[in-house]
Amino acid sequence: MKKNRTPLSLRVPEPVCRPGDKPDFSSIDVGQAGAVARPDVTATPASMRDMAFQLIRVLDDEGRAQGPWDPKLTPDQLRKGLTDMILVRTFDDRMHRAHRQGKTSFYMKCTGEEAIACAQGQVFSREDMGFPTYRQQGLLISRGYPLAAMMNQIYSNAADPIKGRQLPIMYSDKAYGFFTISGNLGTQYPQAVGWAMASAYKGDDKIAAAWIGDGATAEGDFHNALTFAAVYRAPVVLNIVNNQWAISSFMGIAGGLETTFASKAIGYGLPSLRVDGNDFLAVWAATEWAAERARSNLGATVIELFTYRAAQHSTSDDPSRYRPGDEYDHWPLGDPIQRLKQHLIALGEWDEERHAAAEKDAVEQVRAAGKEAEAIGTIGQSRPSVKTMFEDVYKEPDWRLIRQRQEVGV
Amino acid sequence: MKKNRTPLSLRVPEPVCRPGDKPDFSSIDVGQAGAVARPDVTATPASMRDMAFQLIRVLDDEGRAQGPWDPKLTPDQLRKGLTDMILVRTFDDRMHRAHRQGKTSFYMKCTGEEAIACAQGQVFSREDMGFPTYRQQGLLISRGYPLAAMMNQIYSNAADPIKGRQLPIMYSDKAYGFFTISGNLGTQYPQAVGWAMASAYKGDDKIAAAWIGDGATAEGDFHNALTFAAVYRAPVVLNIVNNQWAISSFMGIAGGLETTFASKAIGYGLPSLRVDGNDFLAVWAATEWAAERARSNLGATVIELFTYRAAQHSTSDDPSRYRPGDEYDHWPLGDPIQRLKQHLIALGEWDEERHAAAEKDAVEQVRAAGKEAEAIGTIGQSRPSVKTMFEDVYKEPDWRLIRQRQEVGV
Amino acid sequence: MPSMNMIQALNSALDAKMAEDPNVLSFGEDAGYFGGVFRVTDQLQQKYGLTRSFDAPIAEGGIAAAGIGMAVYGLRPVIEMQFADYIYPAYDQIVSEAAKIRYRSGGEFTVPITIRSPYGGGIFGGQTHSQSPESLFTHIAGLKVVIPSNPYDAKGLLIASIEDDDPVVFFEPKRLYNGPFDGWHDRPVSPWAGHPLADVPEGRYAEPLGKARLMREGADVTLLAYGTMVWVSLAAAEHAGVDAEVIDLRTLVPLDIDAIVESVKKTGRCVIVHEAPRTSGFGAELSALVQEHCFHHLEAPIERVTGWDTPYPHAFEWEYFPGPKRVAEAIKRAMEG
Amino acid sequence: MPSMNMIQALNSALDAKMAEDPNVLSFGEDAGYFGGVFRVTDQLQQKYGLTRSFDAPIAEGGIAAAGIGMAVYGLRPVIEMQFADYIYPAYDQIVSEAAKIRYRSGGEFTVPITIRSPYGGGIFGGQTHSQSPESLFTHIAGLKVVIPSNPYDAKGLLIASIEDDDPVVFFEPKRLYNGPFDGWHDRPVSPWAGHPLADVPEGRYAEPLGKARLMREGADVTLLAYGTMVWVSLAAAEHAGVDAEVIDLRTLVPLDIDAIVESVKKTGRCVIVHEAPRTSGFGAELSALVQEHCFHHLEAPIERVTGWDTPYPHAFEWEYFPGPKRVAEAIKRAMEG
Ligand SMILES: Cc1ncc(C[n+]2csc(CCOP(=O)(O)OP(=O)(O)O)c2C)c(N)n1
Ligand SMILES: Cc1ncc(C[n+]2csc(CCOP(=O)(O)OP(=O)(O)O)c2C)c(N)n1
Ligand SMILES: [Mg+2]
Ligand SMILES: [Mg+2]
Repeated sequence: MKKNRTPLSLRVPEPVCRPGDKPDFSSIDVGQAGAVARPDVTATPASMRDMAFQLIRVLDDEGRAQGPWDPKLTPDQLRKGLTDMILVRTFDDRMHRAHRQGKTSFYMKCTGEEAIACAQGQVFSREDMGFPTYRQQGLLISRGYPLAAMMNQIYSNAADPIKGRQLPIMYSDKAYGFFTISGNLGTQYPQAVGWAMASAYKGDDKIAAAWIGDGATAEGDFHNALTFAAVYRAPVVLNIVNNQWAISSFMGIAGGLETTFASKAIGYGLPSLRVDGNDFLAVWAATEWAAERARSNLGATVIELFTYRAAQHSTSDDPSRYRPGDEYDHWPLGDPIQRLKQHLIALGEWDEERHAAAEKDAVEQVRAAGKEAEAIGTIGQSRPSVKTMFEDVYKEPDWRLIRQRQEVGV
Repeated sequence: MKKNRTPLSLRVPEPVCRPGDKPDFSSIDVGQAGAVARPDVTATPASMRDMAFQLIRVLDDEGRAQGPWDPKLTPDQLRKGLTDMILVRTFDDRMHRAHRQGKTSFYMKCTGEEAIACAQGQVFSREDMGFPTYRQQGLLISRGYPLAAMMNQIYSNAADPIKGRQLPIMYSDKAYGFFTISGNLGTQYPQAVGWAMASAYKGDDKIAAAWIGDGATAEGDFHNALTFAAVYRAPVVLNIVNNQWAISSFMGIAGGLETTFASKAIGYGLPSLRVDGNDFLAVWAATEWAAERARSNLGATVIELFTYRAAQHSTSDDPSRYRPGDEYDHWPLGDPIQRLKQHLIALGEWDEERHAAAEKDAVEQVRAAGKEAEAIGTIGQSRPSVKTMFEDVYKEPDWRLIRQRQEVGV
Repeated sequence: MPSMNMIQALNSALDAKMAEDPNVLSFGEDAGYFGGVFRVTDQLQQKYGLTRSFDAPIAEGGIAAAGIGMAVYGLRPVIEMQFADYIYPAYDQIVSEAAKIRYRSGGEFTVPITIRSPYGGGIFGGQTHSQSPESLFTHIAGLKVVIPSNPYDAKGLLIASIEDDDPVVFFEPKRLYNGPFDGWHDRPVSPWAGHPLADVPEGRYAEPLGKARLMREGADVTLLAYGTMVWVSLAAAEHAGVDAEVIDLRTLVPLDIDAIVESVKKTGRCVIVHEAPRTSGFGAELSALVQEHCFHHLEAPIERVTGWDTPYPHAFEWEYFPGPKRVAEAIKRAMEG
Repeated sequence: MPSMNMIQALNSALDAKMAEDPNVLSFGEDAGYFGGVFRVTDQLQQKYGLTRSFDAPIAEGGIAAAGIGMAVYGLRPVIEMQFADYIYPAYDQIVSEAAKIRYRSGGEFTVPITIRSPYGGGIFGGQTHSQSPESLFTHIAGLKVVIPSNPYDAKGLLIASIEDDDPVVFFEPKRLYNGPFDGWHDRPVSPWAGHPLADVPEGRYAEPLGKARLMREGADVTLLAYGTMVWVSLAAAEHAGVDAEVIDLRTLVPLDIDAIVESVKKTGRCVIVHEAPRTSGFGAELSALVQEHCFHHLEAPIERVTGWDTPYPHAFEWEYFPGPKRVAEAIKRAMEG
């Protein structure tokens, strides 16, 4: 038996840059817009494994739509996408400020990732069920969910739709196809598969979609989701939002140096697409492909959405402690809002003036919603009735909950 | 948004044959002996993804060693392999009978899978640590572990090395590089990775090996093991024993219809080999390749060992209830003992007489060990002292255990 | 009325519900074609089709999660955990998700799932086929925990669990599958056949969750038990020659506190019996509740007879198992005060 | 002697052990370069190198399993579970493996791992950053469970845990990281600086596992608490104006039963306080033990003051949290008998 001559050593991956270093994305190959082929939705997973190692991009550097993945959206659809993204970013900024002002205990932005949920919120319908994490506020906003209701949740005030039960931003709304967000990473992923299995079991036509972060793909739930999706051919779209960071850990800690996240699908025999997540058109087209596949009873697709977490992880985080402060500026896939704006302008369907007006409108909408929510109250000023603390544990409270409620005197 | 025209339906995989059907392996492509290329151990995982979809075979139908994976073993090594396998099978048969005779409460055979542990027990050393499941008795036997000690464990008698604590066949022996078997499927897999990480952390030269069944690859532990192995480049060989059955479930329930088990490595950026598990030479060669890779600080390899569970799952099982009784006879990769025997005979290093003698010798060895163990006692006749029940819960018992022991009066 | 053992009764419960409600389906490891390693789901696939009773990958967490997703959709999945000892990979999904989804969504999403699992010792199953993890679930707000001790209740409680709109963890004492085992492991065991509680009606009926069953009326001491320990307690009472009242709790959550309190107030003495290890077992909760509710009526310390604070030791099953002798001794201690 | 808050004291414990024992290493989510979301492992990577304090994938089960494998190898890994609420994916590895490997291998393989995890409420963390799952671990034979309440103990107990040859689950009351929070959330909070128990020696020292700390001597009633509830209990005693004896259990397993029994025999009254939900919380075990050992000395029912049997509700933190008022009421009830 051979023995190694040199001693073994433990490898711990490190990002290329830490605070103080010059940002460097030279190791990342983003390919060319329009370069990746588009298989038929009926293609076998085995025939399209290479999709996991390429990047589907539609918008080129000049803002033109290129190649077979161009979803050919109408100008109205594009404009809606753009204004939705603007609204999401405006909402995020406002809520982030609200945290500084002590109006909420917590907030999480999705800055730089707006294209994902805003596009996908349109491709999936409200009858489908989305199983999001905490950075898909764009699903709600792009579907016209009342901003004030989101704020009521964030403020845990008397009108909080989920009765003050959860941390800010943990929305839940069945009517909008938005499953209750869990604080436990990953759990929603196999649940989405189960939900999709149920739709198939019933012979219905609803599909499910789920989102997970690059970091959370390491959870066992991710594995369970893909196994069950493949084995039972569940009509579900499994999105991996690879924003390259998990709080302070870079994607290498989740295995992202070794291969793409999209390639994880291969070991389950699932098809996967790897997509420029900052390209509204590419996200739309890939999602449409996967949704059609699911609706055609061909089963699940994994989509890796490659993006960058531009903001801090949450209001509790300070990214300058673990990555260069200006890293986002060097990130090659740019900003989803800027890119769609450029495209619309290139099409002659938009201009700076309309953009400025859209931004102003977004601020107005957020301000109006803020007024409405703040009139009810921000955190600590207003909250649901204390007796609701003992409700919804079970459909009906048992004697323990009744007595405990009595003890609180409510 | 498009809607599917036809209703969705739930797919539940079914094996080709059920009891009463004619066995049919026509969907399985076993390729040709010698046909698969052998990459250098320094090859990048990305360059060898196709290995996951081919089957490394060395022994052809005539028993000749073919191609680049021939490990070029000496006749002595081959004969040891053969006699080890014979001994394992003989031991299994005897213990299975012992169960019928009421000498043990439980037993599990590895019939048809002997090549795997018997070859790998030689490639890995006792200083390495094996993290087995319950079908790697060949690791112990090929290393000359006292058969009587195994029987003492199976009989839970006074000489049971693990003091009657575990179900029969849940061996544990540190000196033989054999980690305590867990009843919980899959848990050993990421533990092996941690053990390997520790060896690398210390700058030692020991590597780890782990085994998991096709069925158990669905556990979250499998995912954790591969993630950690890839991220920390752990010196570990991760074996998947694909014997196509998990109790009554065929491998399709674990996702084996969709892709190969070896392909699961791709999504972690790990190299993988897919091997004819009934071919002693192929198993040896692939294992050697992976072990050398690990010892050279190049990290982990996944090996799928393709075989067939010829016997029942355990003494509690009756496979004729869920698969054709004669399925094994039609299985294209044959019997590992017959194939190595044929090879040795083709080499002129073995003959029927010697084979018969080896079989007789194995029976003798097992009989002698049986005498020794039965002299101590079979189940119920002999057991460790009852007071040991309260030992080894902690290094030192706390007051609860002392008082509980007193209550039992021992 | 047909006489059924517990396996048949559980199978009959599933059969009854699947016949009547297309939203009821069953899956688990080996639970489809083969009908489960204990045969509880036997023939359901053959009768209701591949998609209504099927095999699952060996991934308890995935099984639970898929079941939760289905339940959220509106189905009433019954999932099988092959052994309670293997429920831990599903623990997160059960305690963080199934238990909390109704609450955290403000009542909008609900999880009417039933999680069946054979549990408990006495079958020579060693460390990983003998565990009794019920208290790990009774601690979790949002879960119900049900443990039947006989075929009649098994069917009625399983149906009630399936019909319940909250997640139910349903533990089946596997030592009782074939007969009312009383813990005298050295005496012949009796089968269910002919036992009054094995008279199981065909079709649907439900036993309410949260109601204990009085198994034996008595004046001197209250024995609280569930699962296999109900029969051990009955045997122990006889062995001790004490006029014990034996209460089968049947559901641990919700607990029939009134039945417990009433009985202990009457007898003034209480012995609690379970197979799980002593420390932080459900007996601790019962003991705390009894002394909180009956302090001034107690004439002797509450006794707990439990598994030891060790893993389940294969060779020492009967030293570990709280058999009638140990229970009888505790009864005597309780009587002496 | 430097004054340290709990974070600094825990960091100092790791520093001391890593300096002296090359087999000690630390890893967890965000625990490497960044030093942990609560900064407990701050600067350890910078000081001891990349392989001795590093980040881990978001896979609590993998972290536990890797740690177990390392411990089996002979290292003394200290792993961090970012929040106790996220420990459940690791539950199987902890309870089926870490806890049982010594036993099932006949003592041949051992798992000297320390599993650190911030736990408990009072930080407005909502359902999934506030849980107190200690009783889910005290039920498991083979595990030790440690919960410090102050910087001095945090360091000494963490060092003892690392040096212990058995697996230790080490819960850190995150509400105490920066000060001895007494539960009066509407009053100014005091920092650790200047507190006698924040006088933390540099270098190695160990506090033995299994020894409680008497926080306040008293004659009238015994308060049993751990973690944040120690400070709440002290505040409650003062609020109630009762001469209470307050015992900080410090380790739940092994438990200092003698200290508990001695105190309750002296006072005849007992109030148990914990943050976890009431049903099957560790208070149940304590209550059962106290009545078993002190039945004839008890002058009043043992009281439990606990979290409610609900998930942890974000907006109702202070109604859920067992604050000094609720504890004081329980003390009064115990005094009245
Ligand atoms: C089970 C679990 N473990 C740990 C955490 C703590 N945590 C919250 S967010 C986060 C990082 C997640 O990163 P990623 O999945 O990449 O999502 P992103 O924040 O980048 O969108 C961690 C570790 C958690 N919420 N749940
Ligand atoms: C966590 C867990 N779940 C379920 C079981 C029950 N069980 C024991 S063996 C087995 C089948 C394993 O099949 P496979 O992994 O293919 O291994 P094989 O028996 O074929 O060698 C099952 C389900 C278990 N032991 N542990
Ligand atoms: Mg991320
Ligand atoms: Mg198998």
